[in-house]
Amino acid sequence: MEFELDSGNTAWMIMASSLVLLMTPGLAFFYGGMVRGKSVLNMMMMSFSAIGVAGLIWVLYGYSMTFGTDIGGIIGNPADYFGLAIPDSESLMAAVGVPATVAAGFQATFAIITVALISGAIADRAKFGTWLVFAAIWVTIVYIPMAHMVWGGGLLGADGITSALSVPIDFAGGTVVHINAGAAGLALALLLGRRKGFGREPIRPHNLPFVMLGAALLWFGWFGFNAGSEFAADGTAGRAWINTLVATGVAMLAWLATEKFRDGHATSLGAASGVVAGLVAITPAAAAVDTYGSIAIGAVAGVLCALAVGLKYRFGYDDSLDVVGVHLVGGLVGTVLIGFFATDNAEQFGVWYPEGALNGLFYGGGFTQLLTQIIVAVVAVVFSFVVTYLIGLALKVTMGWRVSEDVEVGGIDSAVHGETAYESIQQGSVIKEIRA
Amino acid sequence: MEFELDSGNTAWMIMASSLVLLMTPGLAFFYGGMVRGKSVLNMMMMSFSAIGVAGLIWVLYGYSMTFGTDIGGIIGNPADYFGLAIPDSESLMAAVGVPATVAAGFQATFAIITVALISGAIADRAKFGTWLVFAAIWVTIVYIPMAHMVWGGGLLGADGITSALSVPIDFAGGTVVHINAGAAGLALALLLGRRKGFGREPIRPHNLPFVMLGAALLWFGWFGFNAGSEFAADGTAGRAWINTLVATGVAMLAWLATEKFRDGHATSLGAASGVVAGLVAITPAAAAVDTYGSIAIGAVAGVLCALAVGLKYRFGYDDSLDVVGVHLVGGLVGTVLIGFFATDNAEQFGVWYPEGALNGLFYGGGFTQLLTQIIVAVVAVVFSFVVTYLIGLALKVTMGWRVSEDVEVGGIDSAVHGETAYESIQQGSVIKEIRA
Amino acid sequence: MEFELDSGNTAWMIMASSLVLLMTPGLAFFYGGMVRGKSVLNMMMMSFSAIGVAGLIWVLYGYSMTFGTDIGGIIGNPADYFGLAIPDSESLMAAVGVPATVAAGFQATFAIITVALISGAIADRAKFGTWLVFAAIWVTIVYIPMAHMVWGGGLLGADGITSALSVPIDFAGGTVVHINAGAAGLALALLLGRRKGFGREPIRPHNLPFVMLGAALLWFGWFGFNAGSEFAADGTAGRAWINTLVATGVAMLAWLATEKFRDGHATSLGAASGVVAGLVAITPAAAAVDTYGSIAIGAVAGVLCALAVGLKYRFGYDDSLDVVGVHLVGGLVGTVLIGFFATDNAEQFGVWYPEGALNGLFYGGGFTQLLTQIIVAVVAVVFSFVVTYLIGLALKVTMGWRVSEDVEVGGIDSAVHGETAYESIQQGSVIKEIRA
Amino acid sequence: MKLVTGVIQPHRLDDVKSALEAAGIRGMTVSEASGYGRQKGHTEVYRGAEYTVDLVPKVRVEVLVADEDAPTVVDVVVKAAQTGRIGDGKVWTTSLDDVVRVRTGEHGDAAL
Amino acid sequence: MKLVTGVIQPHRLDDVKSALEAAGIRGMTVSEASGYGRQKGHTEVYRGAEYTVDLVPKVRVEVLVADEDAPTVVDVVVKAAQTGRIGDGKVWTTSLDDVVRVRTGEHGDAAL
Amino acid sequence: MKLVTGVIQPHRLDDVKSALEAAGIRGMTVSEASGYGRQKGHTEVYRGAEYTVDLVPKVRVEVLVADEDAPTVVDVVVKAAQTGRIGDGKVWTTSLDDVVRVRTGEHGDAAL
Ligand SMILES: Nc1ncnc2c1ncn2[C@@H]1O[C@H](COP(=O)(O)OP(=O)(O)O)[C@@H](O)[C@H]1O
Ligand SMILES: Nc1ncnc2c1ncn2[C@@H]1O[C@H](COP(=O)(O)OP(=O)(O)O)[C@@H](O)[C@H]1O
Ligand SMILES: Nc1ncnc2c1ncn2[C@@H]1O[C@H](COP(=O)(O)OP(=O)(O)O)[C@@H](O)[C@H]1O
Repeated sequence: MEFELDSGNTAWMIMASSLVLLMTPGLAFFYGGMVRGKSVLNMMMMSFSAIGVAGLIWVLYGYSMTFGTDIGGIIGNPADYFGLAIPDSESLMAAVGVPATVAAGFQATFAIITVALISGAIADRAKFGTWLVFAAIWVTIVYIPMAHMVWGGGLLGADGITSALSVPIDFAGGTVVHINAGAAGLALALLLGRRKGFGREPIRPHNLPFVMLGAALLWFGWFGFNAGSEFAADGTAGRAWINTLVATGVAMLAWLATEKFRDGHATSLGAASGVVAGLVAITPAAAAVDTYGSIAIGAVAGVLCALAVGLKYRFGYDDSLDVVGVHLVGGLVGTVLIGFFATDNAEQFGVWYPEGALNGLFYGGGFTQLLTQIIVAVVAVVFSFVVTYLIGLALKVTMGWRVSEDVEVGGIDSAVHGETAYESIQQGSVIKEIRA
Repeated sequence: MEFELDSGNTAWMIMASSLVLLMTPGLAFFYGGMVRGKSVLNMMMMSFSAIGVAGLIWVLYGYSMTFGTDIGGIIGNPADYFGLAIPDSESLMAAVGVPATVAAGFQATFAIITVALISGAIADRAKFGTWLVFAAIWVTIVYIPMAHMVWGGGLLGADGITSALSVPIDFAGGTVVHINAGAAGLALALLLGRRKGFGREPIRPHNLPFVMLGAALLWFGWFGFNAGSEFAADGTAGRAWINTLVATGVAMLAWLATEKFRDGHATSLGAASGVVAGLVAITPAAAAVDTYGSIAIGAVAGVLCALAVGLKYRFGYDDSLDVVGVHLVGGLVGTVLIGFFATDNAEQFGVWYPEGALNGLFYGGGFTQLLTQIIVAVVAVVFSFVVTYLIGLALKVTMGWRVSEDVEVGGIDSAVHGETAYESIQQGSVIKEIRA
Repeated sequence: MEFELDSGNTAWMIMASSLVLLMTPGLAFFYGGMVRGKSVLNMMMMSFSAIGVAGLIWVLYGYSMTFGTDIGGIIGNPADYFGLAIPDSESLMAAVGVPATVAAGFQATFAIITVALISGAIADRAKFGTWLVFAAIWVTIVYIPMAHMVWGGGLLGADGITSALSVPIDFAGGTVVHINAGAAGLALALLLGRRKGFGREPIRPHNLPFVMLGAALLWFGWFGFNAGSEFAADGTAGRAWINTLVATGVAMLAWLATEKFRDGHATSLGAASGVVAGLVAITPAAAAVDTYGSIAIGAVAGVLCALAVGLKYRFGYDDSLDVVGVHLVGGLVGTVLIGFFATDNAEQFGVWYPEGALNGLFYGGGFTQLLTQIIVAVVAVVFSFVVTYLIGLALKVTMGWRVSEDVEVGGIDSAVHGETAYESIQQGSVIKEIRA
Repeated sequence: MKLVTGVIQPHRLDDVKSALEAAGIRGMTVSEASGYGRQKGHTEVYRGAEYTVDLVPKVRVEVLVADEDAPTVVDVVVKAAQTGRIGDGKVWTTSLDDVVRVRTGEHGDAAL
Repeated sequence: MKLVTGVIQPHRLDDVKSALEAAGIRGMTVSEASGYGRQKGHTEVYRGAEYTVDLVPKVRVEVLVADEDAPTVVDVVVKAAQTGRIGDGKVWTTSLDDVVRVRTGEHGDAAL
Repeated sequence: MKLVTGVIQPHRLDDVKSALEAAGIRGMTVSEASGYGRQKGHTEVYRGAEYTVDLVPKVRVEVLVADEDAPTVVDVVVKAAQTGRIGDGKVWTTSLDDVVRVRTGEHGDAAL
């Protein structure tokens, strides 16, 4: 088929790609503000480095291994488009007139942010070198297969394991990104163990405005993430945009209400957390539900995630920045609630409706879609958790994951990165050596 | 009429919507940096919560009440598009091929930022609960009617009270957003009264780089605000973009010059303030004036606003972050100066010229347009001030507006939100309770 | 020729312009975080003020002097489009359906950021007034001629001094922006001399997260800078986007590896610096190389710039924030490496290939393109350095460049701008005077 | 010479400064401190984990004075810092062996 | 009255606080400090320039006590702050002429 | 033992540190302070409201020494901190009842 460029859709997808890329530095601030001042740089470095590592892998074999010719429903053929040699006619978004380079760039940003999300589970204590190696392996054998299975025509797609039931709906990455990162975070949190003083000493955020800044950049970038997943500039992208606004706002209010009711204070950390919880939950459903559905998903996600972040204390795993409580739980909420709220009323609400999918339970579609969603979610959780645990274990016995307790107490920034985030009276007196 | 999608215009409007949404967190930093460290979180929360409250109202009845069938020239019919059920053929931007969902999203962001702007007038001392209720009521009975009157075919539109004279020009919201928020801020500042130490103790910005960051994000987002108000990606949007660059830069330099001349120092707070003053003033005129007009508007706004921020001391109202001095004054400057600089020279400058409007006084159009602009501005000030004052008064006698003086002195963040913005030696010793 | 609007390309160019404008505040944070807390505001003011000064000049005569009818291959005719009176048919981007106002706006942002970049070389010690005057003169007699020579059909363009060899390739501004700013920075660093304690006392960054924030905003904006330089939303823009992602990520990793190997620590300042080095180097080559070429350029830039930042200590010039080490060196790396990696394989990689240019040495094009690139680079360095030095010298003997040593030690923020960046116990006791 | 040290409420600093000036004391050294005592701290909650912050912000004021002025200075500081509410702080006096003015090297009362 | 001053490792502050409470001491003043001594600092590198940071974070704890309690308090602080590793810090005692409670103006032991 | 306390210009800290080392003093405690005295502060303006900031940044240096070393140390600090300009600060000496090294529990001069 001849490729015909649509400059409007292409303009939107280039911007959407830029927006999604901005999410990773945004995450660096969301996470970095939440840790103590002595480890903020390390936290941010885990996100920034993910752009380099995952980005490089993506352009070499990642894209091809995700969207190349299917191999056993698990991965695509790495050779097909190695080095991003893709004729526009074979562009993933050729149907809407978006060139191959743009399509490949958009997809790259998803791989990047997903890896970065995991780092929140291992704050303050992970060896930077081990993290870099983990990131490379994880993208290759967890993210890419998952993305292929869901979006590349694999086992979790239209003709996958649920084909007898219905077509699973994951508009922008509830399974591929959030359930995936959340389950991986849980695996690493268990493997690395708790920080000194976890659950006893206060480990408070060192800079809450940075957390707010991170949440703001994430929200802004997420419009590209969700509305961009339509691959075109149309009414459906607009619906995804609207839902990304409303579900998120409602989740923020819901989280604040939960806090006010339970703790007596509506906190800014709660607002920022609610924002992210809402964004996570609406992701898979972004264009599959109407205004009411998005309000409901936001409300449920806000309340459940606000409660879920406490689980780590109850079960004693140190998921430091709540990757599980926010991304795993939020991703499950969104993925499953699609089974209740999916609707095909495109005429009135501009929603998107994948060929062969069914309406949700509350929209007259019965239980089939719900069941489909649950199956996909469960498979995703299991796959991600198991494989990640094995990768983490292998690295634990080889490179090792934890820095020494002294380093953890003294601050990972100065020990590992040879820097401190902020100027202070404790400063070098004279330059000892200049390496030039 | 059949709806025909224009992917280019739609791409631009989706992006413009995202840009305008980013302005509200930007405002959170612009305002948050200006208050003391003990109340920065509360300041930011007022902006963030506005996204949730105004966003929810907008998608339910707000859009419909603004752009639905006119009722008495004051509001639209809430039932028409309740829940954003809008066929694309009835999209506000159908004429330029932009779907209903995108149009509704773009407009939502305007309602949000307008409410958030008001919070600057009541920094450091307002009950958070009262603010949330105020935001909901204000959007409903002040913002929506104003927006309908100006943009929804109401009393301040083409066929409104000035129809005998000329068509009022408010390209992107000088009246609806800035005069509106400014007059409302004045009403609340008077109702809430002064902070302890106002005009005597120094109440300095706690973090000026945050103020600069806020100004930068506002400027960036404002390109979506002004150029997006064209609803299309064309030369007029480009003109609005250029004017938003130039008028703003000139206003910054003008504010700095005023400070240098008067105080002996050109400050960064002045630069950031000048940026916002310029953005406010050029908003209504963005595509209605040529290069010279925008330079003039920027210069006048920079000087006048730099002088106006002092009025609160002279008259003794504690408009803490100068919503009046910057938004009311800046909004009036822009709205009125259109009467001098409006031009129809589209051929050379790509300006926009509403059917039936006239050139400004300096462009051979006589006094008619000027008079028209003044009338609209005055009506907007009065309407907004009066209704806001009544809402504020009702809340004062019911929920109450002020936190206790102890809370004000000790810091509203810790007392109201149970948080402090930055880590310090004053930290909890051990976790008292975990609510999980 | 009749102008025919392409809303898609226009949508992208309006966004790209906004993105590039955001780079200057981004730079304010990248630079501002790197200086000490007592001079961060001055550092940021140099960037912000550049928007006002360069922006104003641009809309008056700058655009016309760059893209107006050629005069001696050095400049364009200032009268042609004075005040941005440009019919769309004569739009710089008319061929791709982008209106004149949008084209002029996009180009304005380049002039602005280029001036701002220079300020990094004179941190902590320059008179603000002298800086403003310098900015105005420099844009006029250095930036504009350089831009005209390279992009306006001048001496460094297709029919310029290298016409006998090949067509020079500078896709997005390696010579016009980075070599130009880098050489200018060197000139000023030499003219202003060293800061007190340079090379002896530690002058550490006061806020590294701000440096990371700056790097993030620069990267985000740079997508508009590079992909926008295609002037259209197509596959070539996508290629520029991909290369801007990959080369940058690789440069970051390369800088970190260099540090780890040499200093034993991979620092966050190194990550941020590597990001900028990669962005600089890929700029001229953005759409002229394939995936492998961009990886190579990123790697070389990361390593060389990491080593180059030490030169100032060896040669004793105080290029405070390494404008030379990052922008001059990075710009040269990119410009010269094009001579090795330029390729015309548009079919597979969507690269752009200027009429008459040749493939690079490694792509079978021989040495001609390499030679062409080197000649252009050398001419650019010499022109920029010499003229800038003369401007700087003239200002030194007239207005003077340096603040007093007391001011430098005590902090330029409080002395020059009458502000301090952060609230502290050292605060005014009572308001002395209110100027209203 | 004596050193009079006061740990007081931050918002009283200005009044203390003015009071000292009024009493003819031309110098002092100020630093930030945190206090722990009868005065209650506040509570903070981060994602459901609640802490009591029992350290409250204080300011330390140090004044070098001639022996004979010590009682007056103590008095002045106490009066100026007093709000009558829990948390007002403490003021104490220490005897010094010697004081030197760095600039001139002067010793004793001349250094004040 | 005596003033017992301790310069200790920041992460021991909580234990010292609890220990003092256990010993019936209801107040103290805390402030941030940096120490220089046997304990090694760390190294920082910024764009190739390496610095040794030889000041290490410490916390100053000041406790006003009645003469007879001084030795016990010193003991309590030392024990609670001790990790046995270089950098644990110092504790010293000074005699005071007088202590006043700002809130009430009470002098001497009554002020504690 | 004595405690020598100096309040000096921040940018003299390094020289004082080196001078003490040269004089064989292996330890000190440093903290941030603000000074008020003859030295003028600066002016700040925020949106037209002008304040005089009369507190200027200083650094406090505390050195524990054996009685006999006190005078020398005072001398060393004064010399190293001196610029001869207003604002150089003060140095004073206090007698201590006792000093303890937390790590070992050693008392007296052994603790230094
Ligand atoms: N024993 C003590 N030693 C040192 N400082 C003390 C002591 N007791 C109180 N303080 C200081 O005095 C401040 C006020 O003491 P507090 O008991 O809260 O109220 P009050 O002094 O009015 O009874 C405390 O915050 C602390 O800084
Ligand atoms: N002579 C001194 N004067 C003042 N403070 C000192 C002195 N020596 C040590 N200190 C303080 O005690 C802290 C610990 O001292 P150090 O020599 O590092 O270990 P230790 O006391 O265990 O031998 C130092 O960081 C410093 O704050
Ligand atoms: N009476 C005092 N008590 C305590 N500190 C003082 C006193 N006088 C001066 N200082 C400290 O000494 C510093 C320098 O004093 P100043 O009068 O400014 O200059 P100089 O000491 O050179 O005459 C002040 O900033 C303050 O920190």
